[in-house]
Amino acid sequence: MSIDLTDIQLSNAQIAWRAAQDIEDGAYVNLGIGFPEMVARFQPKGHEAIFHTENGVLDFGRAPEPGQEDWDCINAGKKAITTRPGTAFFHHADSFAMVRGGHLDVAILGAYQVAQTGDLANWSTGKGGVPAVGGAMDLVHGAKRVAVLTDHVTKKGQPKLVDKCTLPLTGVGCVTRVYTSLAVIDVEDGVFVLREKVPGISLSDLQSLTGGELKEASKVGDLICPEDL
Amino acid sequence: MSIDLTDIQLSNAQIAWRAAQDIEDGAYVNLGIGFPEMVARFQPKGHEAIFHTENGVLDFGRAPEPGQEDWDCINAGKKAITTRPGTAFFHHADSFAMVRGGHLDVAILGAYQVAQTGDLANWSTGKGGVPAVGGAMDLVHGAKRVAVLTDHVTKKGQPKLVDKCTLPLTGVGCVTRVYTSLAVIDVEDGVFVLREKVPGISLSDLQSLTGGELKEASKVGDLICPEDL
Amino acid sequence: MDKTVASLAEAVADIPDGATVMIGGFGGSGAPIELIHALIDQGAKDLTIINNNAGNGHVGIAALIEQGRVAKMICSFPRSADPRVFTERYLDGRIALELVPQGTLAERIRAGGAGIPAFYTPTSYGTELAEGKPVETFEGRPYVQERWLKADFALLKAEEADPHGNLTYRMAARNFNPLMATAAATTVVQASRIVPLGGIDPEQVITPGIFVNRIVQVANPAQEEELNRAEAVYP
Amino acid sequence: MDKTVASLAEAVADIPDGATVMIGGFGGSGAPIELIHALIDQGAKDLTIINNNAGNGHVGIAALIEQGRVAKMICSFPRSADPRVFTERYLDGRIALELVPQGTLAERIRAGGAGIPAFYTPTSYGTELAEGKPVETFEGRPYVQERWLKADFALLKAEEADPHGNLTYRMAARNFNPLMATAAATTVVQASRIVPLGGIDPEQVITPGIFVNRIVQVANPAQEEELNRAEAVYP
Repeated sequence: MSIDLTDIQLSNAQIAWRAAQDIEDGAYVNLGIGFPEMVARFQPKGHEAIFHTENGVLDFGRAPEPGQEDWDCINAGKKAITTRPGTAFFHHADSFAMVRGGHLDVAILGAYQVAQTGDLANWSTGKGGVPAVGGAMDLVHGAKRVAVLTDHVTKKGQPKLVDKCTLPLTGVGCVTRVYTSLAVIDVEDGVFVLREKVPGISLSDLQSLTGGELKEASKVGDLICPEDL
Repeated sequence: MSIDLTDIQLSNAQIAWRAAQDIEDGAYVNLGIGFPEMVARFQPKGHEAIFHTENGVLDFGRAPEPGQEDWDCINAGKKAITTRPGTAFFHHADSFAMVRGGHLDVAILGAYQVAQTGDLANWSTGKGGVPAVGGAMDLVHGAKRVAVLTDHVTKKGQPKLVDKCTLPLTGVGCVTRVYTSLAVIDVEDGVFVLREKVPGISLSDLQSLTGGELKEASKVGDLICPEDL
Repeated sequence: MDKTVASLAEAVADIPDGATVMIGGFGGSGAPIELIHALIDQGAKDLTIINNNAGNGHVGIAALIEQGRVAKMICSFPRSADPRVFTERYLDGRIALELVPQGTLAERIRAGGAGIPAFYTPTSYGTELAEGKPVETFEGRPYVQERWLKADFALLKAEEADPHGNLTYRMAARNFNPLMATAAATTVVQASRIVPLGGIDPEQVITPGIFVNRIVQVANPAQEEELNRAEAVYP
Repeated sequence: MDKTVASLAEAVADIPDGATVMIGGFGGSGAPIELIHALIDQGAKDLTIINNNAGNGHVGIAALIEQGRVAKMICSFPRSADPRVFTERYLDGRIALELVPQGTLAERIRAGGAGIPAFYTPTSYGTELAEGKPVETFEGRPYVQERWLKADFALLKAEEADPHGNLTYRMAARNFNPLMATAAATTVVQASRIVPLGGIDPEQVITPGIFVNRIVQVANPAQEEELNRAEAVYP
């Protein structure tokens, strides 16, 4: 596990860019707090996704300029957002009716661990402290497609894609695609299926960094992202 | 049962008038389709109830003049109503959240039969035909107080206040007060308690026209209504 | 993204035989008469229709029933000023009826749209409409378990729509329309006015566009009540 | 009928020790800071507070907790920019926490207001937050049974109110406020503007007055986010 990933792994922005390429024009999308929020910046030309935030805003605009914030107009991460033509406000029960009722096309979340069964752990390190779940457990069982953005391994080099999650679960069998710093991997019938990998890593090295079985798709593409991200 | 009630029984308008006297100022009230709708006309001076209709209007105004109807502005009986300062529109789920959630102070309905247990039968004669229930089953289990307006006996002279309903039930143990053409009767602990009766009928005659036990309240008042209704 | 379609015919073109279709409205208020008539013209049959009522006179849902295209009605109140079309077929056994209390009907549709497969309600407890349904006691009071209701299509009437499908309604014409928008796989809306994106204040959107698939403009929609007073018959 | 009361103190005067109190807002957006501070001044203790969060900095809910007045929080996300007040007390065992997924929290409150004692949701199935809850399978998929949530009081923030209690909200400050309005025995609202009856278009009422008991005007309400950026402390 002492492979040096420094020069080959993708940045968070690059992972977000790759995930953005799969979002269809007109899709309704919820982006998790933090790193997944970057996906909004990288929509392919001519594509326009519509973003939902749990606290009751659909089709919102970009962040305001510093100093221009209106703190009644925020997203689920409590960051200031703006309205744009098409924006709608609604209450929390209507917002989660959208989520739970299967009306979102894609939810993109971060992860501590993803299992080859599609189980996700992303809300608790299980170490004590103050537990906080927010809307993650609703999103993973609501959106038509649940994708995860994550480093391929932890800071200590441990696999984040595992055969079975050891951390407290957010949801069971919910993740369908994982965008990592090294690969694009689908969860299918209880195994990880490798769709794309960064060119600088061998298959065997990638497997060694992945808990659980990594099956090759019939064609494994090169995962190439713009370098200036 | 061959008592001639012609000269002593109250008119529908008088029954509605009597029921209206018990509605507190500021009460939220739902009036059933037909005869109960008349209650709105007879609010005591200085009292202003707020009326709810199942199809999504609160605090509506009077019927428009003939020819002035807007058929998008109707009540549950599909009669034209009007807005007034304070009116609110909302959808059917919010409307029945008001009903089922216990937010109405009073619901006033018609009846085929009321049992001494508070059971109500008012939606089906059980004879075949096309059954239709509307919002009655929701109203009887939602409002804080469920009152019934009814003739004391059927057109054939049979009691409508009974020990046990023989017609299909609308709700179980839900009615708390009955305003009849002859009396005001509460349902308490499984018996009918006589609060008021029209002066022209004896207690024994009233009992003979009532199925189920009719217990006298400690003080039985005279049921006297304006004569010009 | 523009959800506008050019014609009523296009809006309902893919509704198949056997489909379950929610139709907005309470009586004539909020009833999408033009979409219903387009569905009559389109020809789909063996439909299950979900509406509060079961048609009035010889237009709208009554006309759809009269054309023999409805296998089953799910409604709370199959009665109206002129309910003959439904009544005759129901008494002949030519159309099925699932009778649902009005608040339960509204809540089942909301549940369908909100991903809630079942819920408990006090409504109908102890009555024949609760027969066969699970009963559970919470805090000492008995409740009936009811299931969600979903549809293949919803046909709705709105006042304003923007190209993303944000909607407003007109007065009590709101009724079941916003609920049904959430509970159908494909939601089709006739709007009296299609306004540009941004033409509806974000605070005043009643149905957010996420629930809407197609919009067609019907600038001066018919009012069922007025059609019936004029003794209209469709087709 | 006029539901207006003259002062914040009067609005919260009868909240007893041990009460369950829903407080609107998501973070600082829609948080009724002035009502919360009035509750601090009023003195009630052993409170159970229902809010999405558990306070930020040293104002609002955080200040209520810091004054030792909260026995239990029911929330989805007890974390914020500065969560120290809650965190320290929680880790010391001085305050209890019922953690509820955000959508389930919203739906439980709606259910409380709508007379639905229990419902099924896919959320939390297979996780530790579902432990001990009934599970039932519908259409081949497992769901967790959740119960309604009600309160003795709700403290809410609105934009406009009329004397009957019809309310509007401001942008995303809507969040939990309209739900909590329905689920409390006594709903107390601070509004930035009290307008005459008829001052709110019937189409634009978000919370109909039937759900509201008391209104108090707070013309220029504090924004929690700005108080915290200024490192404000209450009292």
